[in-house]
Amino acid sequence: MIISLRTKSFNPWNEIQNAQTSMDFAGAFGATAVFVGTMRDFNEGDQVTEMDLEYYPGMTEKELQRLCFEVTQDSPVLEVLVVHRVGKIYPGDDIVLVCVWSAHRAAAFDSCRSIMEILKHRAPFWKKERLIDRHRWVEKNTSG
Amino acid sequence: MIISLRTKSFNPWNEIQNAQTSMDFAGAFGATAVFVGTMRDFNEGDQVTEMDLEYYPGMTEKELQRLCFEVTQDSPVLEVLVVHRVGKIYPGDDIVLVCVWSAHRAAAFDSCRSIMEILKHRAPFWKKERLIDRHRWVEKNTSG
Amino acid sequence: MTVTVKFFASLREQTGCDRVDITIEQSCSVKAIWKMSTSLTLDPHILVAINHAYRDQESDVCDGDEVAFFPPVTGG
Amino acid sequence: MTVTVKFFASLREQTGCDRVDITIEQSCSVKAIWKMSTSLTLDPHILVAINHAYRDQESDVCDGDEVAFFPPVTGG
Repeated sequence: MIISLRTKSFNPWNEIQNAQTSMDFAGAFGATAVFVGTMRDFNEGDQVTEMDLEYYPGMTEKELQRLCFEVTQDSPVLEVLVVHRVGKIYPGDDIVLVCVWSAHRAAAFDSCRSIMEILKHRAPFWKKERLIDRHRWVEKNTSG
Repeated sequence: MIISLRTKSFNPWNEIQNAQTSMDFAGAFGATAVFVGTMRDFNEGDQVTEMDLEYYPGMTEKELQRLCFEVTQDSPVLEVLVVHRVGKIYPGDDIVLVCVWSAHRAAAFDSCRSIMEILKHRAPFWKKERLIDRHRWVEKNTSG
Repeated sequence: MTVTVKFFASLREQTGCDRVDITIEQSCSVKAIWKMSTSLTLDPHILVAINHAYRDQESDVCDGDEVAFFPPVTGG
Repeated sequence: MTVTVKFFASLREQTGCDRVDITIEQSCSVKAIWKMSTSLTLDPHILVAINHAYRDQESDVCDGDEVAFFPPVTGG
């Protein structure tokens, strides 16, 4: 399980390749399922110019570990990679990467999606959007 | 819709980045869902050293177009990328890439998985495995 | 009237033929085309495409058609 | 006995406080800790963590605990 918080922009596709290079199960995985969440420049009808992603140092990392463990403990998953941005984020920046490797596709698809859903509901992150004329806290995640 | 067959090995993560660079909807997509199928060195209990992926030139490309259209026509999907290998393939080589971009995650997840399922059941591809001591045609895809 | 018949994968190996052009007197069924092309039995699981689109074994074949026979697909 | 109280996101802005250490006489409830830390009302949607793990508003707080209050999360 590789869990990582980033204060600077990251390239999810390079992260996946780096993780894969250091894995010792080449030939064993037949399926890789990935989700990347990217900041849009519009939300709820308003133009968003910038976002501040607050987190709870100490708890957020632990909670990500916990939820990845929870999702994958009874599943034939070979490896999980989660990268999440914090701090100032701009439209087009990637916010979250979830990548799951397994022998067959069902476990990879299921776990990748479950991790995203649980992450959205449980991981301690809070988004504050900067609009043209004001700030606002995002109050609720869109449903998945 | 970007559909591509390849006779040589490809890097799925670079394919995604290249596709993304040429897209004109930066800031509009919040979700990217990806599946990569990779050749394993074991199948049904036997070591596999090589695979030959046969296809039906003319029909396979059309069928991929058709099924991607079918899956995404009523869905708020922004773009779809499908890359599929044909010919001689070796363990660790990527066989298929499906990448779907949309504003929100549900459409991306759903379409990515549906394209993979339908592709497995409908796209004219046939796998012949080389084992240590013989060849065999793969007769049935694993369920997804 | 000429029809092009193609076999793929294990069917190509079993029939020993990847492509054959056959001449028919008039439109006929996929099953008739099969019988003219090979002495093997037409298993109901065998898939059929006419001019690059899936059809069933009951379909009709016309002049100039390309008829393909293949086993269940295993891509992805 | 000392307890560290933290507020995050909109709660941090509303309370005007991100962290406060408070002294308690004996173990008490999360609700009591809230009342000692702020004059705001404890909305039932507010989430609670004790020592970095989710707890509910009925939980007990002990000496040395870190109690965090925050709104529903919106990551990912």
